[in-house]
Amino acid sequence: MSQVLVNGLFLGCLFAVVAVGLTLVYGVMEVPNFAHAGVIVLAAYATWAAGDAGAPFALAALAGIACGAVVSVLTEVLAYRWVVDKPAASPAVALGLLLILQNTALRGYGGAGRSLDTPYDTVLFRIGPVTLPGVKVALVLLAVLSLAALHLLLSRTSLGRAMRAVAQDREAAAMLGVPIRRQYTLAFLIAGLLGGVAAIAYAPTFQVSPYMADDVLLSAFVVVVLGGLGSVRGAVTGALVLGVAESLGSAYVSSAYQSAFGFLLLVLVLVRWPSGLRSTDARRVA
Amino acid sequence: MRSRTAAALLAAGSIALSTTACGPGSGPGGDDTKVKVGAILSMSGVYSTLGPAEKNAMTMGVEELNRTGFTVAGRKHTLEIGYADDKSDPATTGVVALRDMTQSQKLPVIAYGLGSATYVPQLRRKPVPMINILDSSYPSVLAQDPHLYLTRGGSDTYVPGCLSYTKQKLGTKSIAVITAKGEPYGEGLTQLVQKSAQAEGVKVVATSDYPLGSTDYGNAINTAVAAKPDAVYLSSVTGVILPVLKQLRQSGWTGPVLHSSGVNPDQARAILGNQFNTLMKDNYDCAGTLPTTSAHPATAAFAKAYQERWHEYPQDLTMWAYDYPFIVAAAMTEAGSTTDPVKIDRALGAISIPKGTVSGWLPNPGDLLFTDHGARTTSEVTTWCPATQTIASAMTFDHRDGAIVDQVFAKDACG
Amino acid sequence: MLTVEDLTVAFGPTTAVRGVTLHAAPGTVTGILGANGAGKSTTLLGIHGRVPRSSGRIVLDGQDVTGHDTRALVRAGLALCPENRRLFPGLTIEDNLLVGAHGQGRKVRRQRLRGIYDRFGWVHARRAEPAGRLSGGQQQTVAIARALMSDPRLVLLDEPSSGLSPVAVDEVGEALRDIARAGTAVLLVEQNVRLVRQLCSTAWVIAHGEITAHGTVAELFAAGAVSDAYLGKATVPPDSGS
Amino acid sequence: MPASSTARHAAALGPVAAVSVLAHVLLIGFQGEAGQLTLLAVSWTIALTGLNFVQGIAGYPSLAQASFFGGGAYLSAILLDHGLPAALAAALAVGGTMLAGLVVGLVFSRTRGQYFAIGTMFFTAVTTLVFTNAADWTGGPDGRPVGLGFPLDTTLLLLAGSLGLGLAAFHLLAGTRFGARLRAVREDEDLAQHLGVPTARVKLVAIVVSAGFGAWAGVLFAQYNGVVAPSQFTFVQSFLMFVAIGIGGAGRLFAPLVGSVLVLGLTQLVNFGPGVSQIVLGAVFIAVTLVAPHGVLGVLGALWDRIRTKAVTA
Repeated sequence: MSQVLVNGLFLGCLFAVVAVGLTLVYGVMEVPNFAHAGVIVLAAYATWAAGDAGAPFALAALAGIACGAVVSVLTEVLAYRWVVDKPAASPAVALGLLLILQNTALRGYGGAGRSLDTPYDTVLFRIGPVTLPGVKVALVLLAVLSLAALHLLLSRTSLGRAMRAVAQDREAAAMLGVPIRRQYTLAFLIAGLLGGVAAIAYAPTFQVSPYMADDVLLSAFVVVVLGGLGSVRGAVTGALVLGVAESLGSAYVSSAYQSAFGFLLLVLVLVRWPSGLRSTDARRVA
Repeated sequence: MRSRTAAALLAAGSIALSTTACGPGSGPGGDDTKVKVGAILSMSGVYSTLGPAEKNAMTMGVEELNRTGFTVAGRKHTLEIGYADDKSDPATTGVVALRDMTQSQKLPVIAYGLGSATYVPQLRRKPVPMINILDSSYPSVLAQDPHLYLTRGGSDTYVPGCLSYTKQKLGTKSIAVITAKGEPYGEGLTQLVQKSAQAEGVKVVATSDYPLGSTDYGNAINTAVAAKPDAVYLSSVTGVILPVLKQLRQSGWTGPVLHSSGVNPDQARAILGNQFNTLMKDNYDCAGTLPTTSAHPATAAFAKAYQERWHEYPQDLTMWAYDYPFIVAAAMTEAGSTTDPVKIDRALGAISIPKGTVSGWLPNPGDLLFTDHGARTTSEVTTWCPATQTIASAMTFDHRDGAIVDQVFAKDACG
Repeated sequence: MLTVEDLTVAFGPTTAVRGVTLHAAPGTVTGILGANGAGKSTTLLGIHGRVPRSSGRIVLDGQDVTGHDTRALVRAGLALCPENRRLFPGLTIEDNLLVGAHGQGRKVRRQRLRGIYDRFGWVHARRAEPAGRLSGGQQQTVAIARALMSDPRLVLLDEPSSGLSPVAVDEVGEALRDIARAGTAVLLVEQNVRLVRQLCSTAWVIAHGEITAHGTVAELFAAGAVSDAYLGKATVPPDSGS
Repeated sequence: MPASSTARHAAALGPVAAVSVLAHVLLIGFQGEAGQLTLLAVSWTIALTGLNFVQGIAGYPSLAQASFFGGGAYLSAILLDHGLPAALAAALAVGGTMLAGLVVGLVFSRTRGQYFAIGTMFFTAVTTLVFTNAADWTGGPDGRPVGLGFPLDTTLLLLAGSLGLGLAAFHLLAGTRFGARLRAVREDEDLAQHLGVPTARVKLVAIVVSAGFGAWAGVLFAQYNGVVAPSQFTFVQSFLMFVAIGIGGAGRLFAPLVGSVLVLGLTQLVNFGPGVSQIVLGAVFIAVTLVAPHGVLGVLGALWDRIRTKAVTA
């Protein structure tokens, strides 16, 4: 049981890092960023390629995170920016971008999975009956560190304040002279950095492949809706709840339907609250 | 309203245009002496560890066959293989390729790797003999349609070797099984492991599974390891089980790992990464004999030639793929036809082991290659040798009437 | 000193504001009066670059700021306090104020914050509360304070009294008088006649998107220009007041 | 019926009949890969005609259509295996899928915009999970063979006939009060609700109708293909269907046909190597969304209008 809960925690941390990137972008720009999965994939491949070329892991990881940031910003500059006034068009653009990013990975590296090696691959911690593989401990650490950094950025800096203001009332922020476009880019930059962190945090436990982030992205969207579109704090809470729920369901009901438990949760929430747990009017990036 | 008409015509026109652009192929070709047959292989996708190696081997087989050619109804012929990629998805891409090969190109024989069941409805509409060079799933693919042939023994001929070997050599008394759910080969293996564990008196202390395509096997691995087995068996093919092996080792399991995936050193390195030698320690693979470990001189010579030409480790399936052209040639000679699928189908059941083949088939009663549409080779257990970073044969055996026979142990597998 | 010349704003085929020319002097509150839909708010938004202008020149203290985007206008000293206050309800009061000084250095932000707190003592006491919890009048005060955080030479105010109790309206009026007395120009769009009479020295009357009258508030009321404008009858010629 | 109305119907239904006949000719004439493309284009057009109500007229971004398509295909295959007559199996498969559509509608028709897209996307993700994992029924990830209930000739006739009848039904329904209400939902849902349009019920009906079209297309696709597999009905397929409607020109009669042909042509025909055709597709779709929000038919319609006006004024 405790091992299942710990697994749920690992899963929750992964969901949190991905979901916070999604919710931030949604909060600021109202875009359901399906292409985030593609950002994660390219970041993972960048890390793998740098490692394969002989770079030490830390350097390769930084390359991966940087790649995630660059790709994410490019999606905003080249595509999303142009549909900001047409919210109905954004799901379509998001999905088009996902196709492009995933298949760029497929084109560049083929469909076969590749292994991402880390220095902590074979490290293992044991606490009573619970085993903590090094890669998963690293995942939790990376998640906690990056989310703490984001929290500081949002609550303590002028940029973060402006971003929260834009998420609450884009027009009012614009009237006060806050440069809105820069906030869009910044949101995508942060989401991309988090996507890069997610990639290096969990690729080592599995494989780098063009479709590695599909399941995670679906679960992260459940989290975003659970936590309220645009709410960072809600996303973190929702991620932990969903991680534990999926882990419990997978351990005690059926592992094959792991992501369906998240869906069930989503349906229950949407039946009761058709526009998510928090309505978009009160959405906040905080 | 006229724009609507125009749109309809435009759409209809573009269907017509696009379909003629890639319309039916030119058929068997003008050169009478050249015979074209088909091969549907997994060149990309999850099973892309299989297709390219199969194609390499077939290329070698065709070249070797065509050096002398083969005679049908008194005329010399050469062979050509038309390849198609099923993208590891026979039901979607493979079936289209099959329709194209049998209906448009009218090819008389098709070789393939995966997806027997999905081809059956199409075979009902347009029967043609299909030779499987890979799929040893249990229950056998041969039960699905009378036009299917299998060039190797089924899983039931080699899985019992795993249990027999580990019990005798490692003292394994209990085992946990982790299965890729919904993957037919893996599910068949799990059934067979349970059967032969019972026969050997080995206890199956845990069975767990994970959905194919999932990324976190934590729960399945925990269930297996928590039962404290002497060994863990992983059910499925190379590309699927190696990521599980990695997480299994990462979770702290240091005991023996058994499987029937036919993993070779190149794949281990590619999929497991730099740590592959550590991760592969204490690893046992029970499957058909490998070209590299075979005692058969023709097979060993093929293994060497393959390695020299393609600079990669020959998997077991390469020998069956290499032999495909020879089987086709023998059947066409026997049938006296290069075009009639019905005659060739009948002939396949009547040919003996063709000259020039390298698989080292075990002779069947009546000296036929196929008995009940199946051919058989010896099975073996291989083990990983960390010192040389490669695999070596630990035991060869055959399986007859539900019992392991002709067991031969290697003295010191890793030398 | 703000001078607006020949401002025209069109949304597609409909022209909302046509050829508006007006000015506002420092140290005074200048009113823009007119009926609902006459184009008052559009004029403010047009000055502030929030709606596309098809013609017009905007000069602030001798500097032509016509081509500037909103951000540059705010930097040049033109602040807008929008209709319905538009505070960020989830942000604290202090954060709301700080967004008003976005792009300024830390030191400048602190200094202006201190200025606001000196002027509105209760704001300092409640600075850590989410702005959404304040009453309407308090929100309006914070919204004005937020506009002041950019240290403007001119504040554009859109309907500050709407939805407020009479007591709250008086408080807002008091605050605006203070601001004007400190030397800032205030351009006020307002429906509340009492507030206009209390605050404004001069006013411009708009009807159907055009300026129809200008003069001191007392003159305009005496001439009936205001009541005509509110009733939708724009009979007074544009130059009659000045 | 007034003469102008008759002319309007004739102008729409004439081309529909022509397309239907042409589809039959192509289905018979082509085999192999060309045959597959034709099959997909025809069955997608039938399925997308249903989607054109929800996404096209009402403007609701539904990503559930591939699961309805798959529902019809799988259900009919399973029922045929249980020995039911082909027609009954097909009818039950369509009915069952419409029931699933009703559930989807009840859950999600209260949600708006992007919540609707996310919700229906999840529905497809879950049906794919079921198709993949309920191996006893569905054959698992590698799919299952389909018992051939109709002779091939009948299947081809049904495909071509359904294409024409489906489009005709769309044309006629779009002109009824139901169509007007769907348009009202698209224009301004709150206003429509205010004016007494039962928006939730209208959306629900549209979703159930789209499920029916999708399921029937799935039945026919399965009959021709002889095998169904999860990969044919994934969230990506749902997305491509969604894209097809957008590219074609949401809400327009021939959008399903034009969209299917363009999307399938790009994915199946243009073989630049693995992945590239998908990249091109993604880029084309983004470009169409940005440049021509009313799709190819929208652009053609506008061009035609301009030419006609010029001709009149000249």
